[in-house]
Amino acid sequence: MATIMFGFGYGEGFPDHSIASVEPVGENRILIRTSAADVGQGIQTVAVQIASEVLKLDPEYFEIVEGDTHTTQNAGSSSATRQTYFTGQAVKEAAEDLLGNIYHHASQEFTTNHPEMAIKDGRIFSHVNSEDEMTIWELRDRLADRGIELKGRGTFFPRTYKPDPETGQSERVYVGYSYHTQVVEVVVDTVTGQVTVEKAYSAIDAGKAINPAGVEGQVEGGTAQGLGMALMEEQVIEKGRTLNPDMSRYLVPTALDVPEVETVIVENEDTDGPFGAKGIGEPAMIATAPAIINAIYDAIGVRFYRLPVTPEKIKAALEQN
Amino acid sequence: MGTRFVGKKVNKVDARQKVTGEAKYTEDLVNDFADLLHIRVLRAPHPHAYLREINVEPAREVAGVVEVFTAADFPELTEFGLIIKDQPVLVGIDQKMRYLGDALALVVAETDAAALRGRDRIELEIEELEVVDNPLRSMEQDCIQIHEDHEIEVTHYLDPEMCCDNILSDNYLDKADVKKGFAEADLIVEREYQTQFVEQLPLQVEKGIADYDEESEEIIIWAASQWLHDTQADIAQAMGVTKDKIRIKQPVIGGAFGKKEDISVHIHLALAARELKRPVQLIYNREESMIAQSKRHPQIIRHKTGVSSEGKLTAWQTEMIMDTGAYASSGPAVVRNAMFHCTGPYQAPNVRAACYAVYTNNTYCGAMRGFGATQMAFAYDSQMDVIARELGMDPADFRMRNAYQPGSTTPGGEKLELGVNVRETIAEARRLSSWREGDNNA
Amino acid sequence: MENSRRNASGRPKASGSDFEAEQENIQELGREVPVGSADYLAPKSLKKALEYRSRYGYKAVVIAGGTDIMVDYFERLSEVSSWLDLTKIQDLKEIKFGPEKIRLGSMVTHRKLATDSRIRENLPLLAESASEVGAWQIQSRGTLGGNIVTSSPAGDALAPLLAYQARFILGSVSGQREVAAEDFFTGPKENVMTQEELLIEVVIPTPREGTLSRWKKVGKRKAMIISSLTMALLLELDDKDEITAARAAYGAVAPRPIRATELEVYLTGRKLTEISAGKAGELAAQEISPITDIRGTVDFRCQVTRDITEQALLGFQQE
Amino acid sequence: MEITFTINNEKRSLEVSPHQRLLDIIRKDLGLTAAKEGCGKGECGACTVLFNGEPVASCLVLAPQADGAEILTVEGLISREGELHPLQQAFLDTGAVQCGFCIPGSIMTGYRLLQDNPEPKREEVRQALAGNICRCTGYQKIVDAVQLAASRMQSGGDSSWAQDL
Repeated sequence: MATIMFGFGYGEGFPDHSIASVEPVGENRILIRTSAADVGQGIQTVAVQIASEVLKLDPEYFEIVEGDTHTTQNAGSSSATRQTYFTGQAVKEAAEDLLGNIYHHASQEFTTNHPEMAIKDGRIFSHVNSEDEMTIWELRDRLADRGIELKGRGTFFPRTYKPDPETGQSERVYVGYSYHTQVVEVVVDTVTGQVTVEKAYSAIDAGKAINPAGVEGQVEGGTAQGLGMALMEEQVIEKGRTLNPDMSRYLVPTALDVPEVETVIVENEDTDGPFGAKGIGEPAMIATAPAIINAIYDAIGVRFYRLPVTPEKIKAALEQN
Repeated sequence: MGTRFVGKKVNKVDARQKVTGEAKYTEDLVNDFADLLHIRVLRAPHPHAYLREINVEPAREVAGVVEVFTAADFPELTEFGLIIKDQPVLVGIDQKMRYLGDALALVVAETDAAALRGRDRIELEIEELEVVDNPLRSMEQDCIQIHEDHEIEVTHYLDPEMCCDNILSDNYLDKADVKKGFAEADLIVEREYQTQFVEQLPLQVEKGIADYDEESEEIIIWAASQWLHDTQADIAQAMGVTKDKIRIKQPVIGGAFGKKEDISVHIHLALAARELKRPVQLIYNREESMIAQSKRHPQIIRHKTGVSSEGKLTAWQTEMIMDTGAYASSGPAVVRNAMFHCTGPYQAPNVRAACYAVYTNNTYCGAMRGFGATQMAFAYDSQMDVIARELGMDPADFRMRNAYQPGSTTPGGEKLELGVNVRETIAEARRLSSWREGDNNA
Repeated sequence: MENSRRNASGRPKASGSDFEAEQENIQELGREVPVGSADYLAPKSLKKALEYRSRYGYKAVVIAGGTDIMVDYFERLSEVSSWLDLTKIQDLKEIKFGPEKIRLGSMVTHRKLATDSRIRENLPLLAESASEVGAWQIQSRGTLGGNIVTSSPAGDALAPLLAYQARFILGSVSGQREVAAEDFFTGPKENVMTQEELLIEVVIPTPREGTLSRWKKVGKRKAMIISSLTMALLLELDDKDEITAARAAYGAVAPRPIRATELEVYLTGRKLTEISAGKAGELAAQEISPITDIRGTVDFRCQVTRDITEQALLGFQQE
Repeated sequence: MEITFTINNEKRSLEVSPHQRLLDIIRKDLGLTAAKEGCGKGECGACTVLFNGEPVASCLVLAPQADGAEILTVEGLISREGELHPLQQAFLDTGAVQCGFCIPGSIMTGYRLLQDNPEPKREEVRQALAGNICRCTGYQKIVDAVQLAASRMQSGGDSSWAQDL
């Protein structure tokens, strides 16, 4: 077992923000502009889900601009477990800004006021007068004729504070913390020294999982990387020279090395992030290495202090006992 | 909260393109360019040496080689780096190569084979220096200084003999009174943990294409970056141009895990495209990627922990020395991230920590998933397990007894109020795994 | 036999300088390569292949499965002046089961060995070892002959071939010769083949019924892994449970695949139930001469050789 | 030299050199960029295609060796109408795709597995896919995807597949 925490965002008073915009384009599309890099973790999907939720419009309607320094604004890095929290919230605010603008301008078209209006599936309508109805894109065109751009912008810029250089003390070091506990079952083959991780159980604190399959995917992939770090991965550098610069000697786990992971997502919707979400990308992997090392101790009574714990180290330790 | 899309099963928006092969990763764009030139980088033959002479003429004679660039061609270049600008774009004459990934020359050719042949014909004269491959060696009095003009005033010495010339950054925590905490302890456990160089190993290595627009004088780069605008700033700064002249377009990214935060192909591509006014590609192979780009920092972590016989932590002291390799990259931030996580999710009323990032001649280290906190977690959660066993307590109960709750304070002195759900994760993992019965409110 | 320790495929060692040395060596041999010669030769008949082999020698790089040679020439394909591709020769892909002998063409793939039911039944050591070579992609291409001629001490097929007392048929334009597996390997990536010869066939005496065998591959990962060590253990028993023949072969624990003869002597003539498995393990560990490399230390290889041998014999005793 | 082969059910002739690999001609000459190069040494599986019906690392096949061969890549799994193969759809529906770089290779191996074994157990899927390294997913959802596709294909499913999960 291991329990870990992770403070996400850059923290320590370092300026940290994300800017996004959301606008109707073409015939029936909504374009989300963000420079957040989707390295596979799924920030684009998260952004679409959030904007969908706010605008009550199916994800099919959305597209995301291709990352480009000249057509997007700073979203910060896809690192520090920050994109769901930062860009997610920036997109949420942008979508809300667009929604506000839609209500504002449509209410003028309908000569009614917001509480009497609603939006669904791209249509804006009035509860008072059923003839008052138009699509977001029709509204956009009407406004364009008057030189008004229909668009929403959002910036999320939560603060942290620089710690004292001598003591490291600060009233807020990170924007938030995620937690993860993982239990693993291992079998140690005392003949070959090989450790098999048979099963992993994870409870991860996500605040709110915007995309539950995505959270599971992070935990499963994180477990594989943590397993690699615990048991097999090491770039061997001697006198500055790498001795294993290829994938037959630098070993990452294959499908046969990785356990099935059972994940439960703890959701308390208790952050300033979008819908109460926290970041989980890094905390998803961190618990695995210590969990495996602790489980090996449980299995054979040997404590390992240096990673990775290769079959050779297991065998040498068993030989000593 | 009643939601329609958030928290629901929604297929990933980019997945369809990825299962059909339509998704365009950098290398998939090469077919879009006619007469694309190929770059190969000549890298340092020795991890620590002065470059005394370089003769690129034999490379120029290779059929198909268009141009060979060295530092002499770009006197305006300055160093780059994510936090501290300490990494040369190209090592010049009488300058130092500090690890095997340092670039000495760029060979640009009509074909990749010609670029390779050209690269292998470049002649060098170097003056070899001591290779420092261990941070502990790096901190010895008689050790050579790796960055000649690096200066630092270290506040606290781990031992009076410690030499600071190669220390990149020193960092400290001091919460409440750690001495008092140890005095109150019934048991004190001291252990040293060590972690290794880990390679992020995204399936896609570093690759890029660049083109030059003569009219706007804009250099357009297609290459993966985890932070477009920061990469743009780093390139522009090193080249001495304004940011608007560097335009990066983000292709689909084949994994990153921290490895694509640093500059890799970008500046070399930009220089070649601008000088030759032709589109160029630079595609690393796996070996080059592993040697030239960042690693996870190896850390030596010493934890000293005081605990009462009831199983409550009273004091926690951490010393950590981290090998940052030849260049700073994210090192100054990684070391701090590790430090602020030194007790993990456990309430320690008294904490002290001293953490150092140290230069060596190893491949430089940078960002990787967990950013220092991964190594630290191995150490603190092993430490918790060691203590639980010594106390004869169930490890889950022991964790539960010390886990944060609202109102707890972190080593950084931050009072936790929102979203302190660690106890719930312990209880849930315990339930899920049918862990031995225990006290979930311990 | 001039130049007999040279690898038959003419592959260079890892560094470029070895390759150059090899090129020079070829010129010394004075074998003229015809101007305008084809750079890719893919004969359909063995006869033609042997002719090419005779004409080009090491100048033509032989491809069996390509799973090793293509790695050796990564980013340097353009340095190869000609290739001799054996994959189009159907005759070399055949498997023939006779009452006395099983004959395997050198171009039989690992995949074929791993999945063919008669191989699995008759030569389980070979089938199991083939199923653990790399992964499916490698097994589809990699061949038995390639594994043999590459002669890496870690080659997965090699210990089983020694245990089965396989004999290799080497052919050249001037005829054929037969070499016992044990005599074929001379060192790491070295064997007795000349640059005139190609490996044609592997001949294995059909194992008797009641033969017990145990294959074990130990590596640092569960798939896609070059072995840290391999073991192929084979016992022939009579109806009184007495061991009439024992062959214990090991890979990656010496410069070439080896048989642990002292262990075999100890086992032979004893009743299976009377053997001390622990002693057998110790004997095996004494006979190997491993090195420390990225795939394992000397200590690890000795300890594991000892323990897998012991485990295998305990397993036999329980059966 | 000129070679002729069939790729994705289409007969093609191509001028190739023995300095090229099968992967090079698929990606460059034919512009089919689904198969990826992750290592160039047969160590990662990202370049997996079916070659005469078997999964191979196309970085380890010399281009001229493709003469007369039958090749299938992920591009060839999509129907003429642009409909995804059930296995591709299953990768979408299980969330098996993260960065996606290994996915075309994994799909090809999975596709070949289902030909031999229409109802593979999880362990059998893992065994088959052991040569396709994925650094993102931890393989679990990839195994899910292969099994989901298997069950949909067994039940002779229809377009409502996408709703099953």
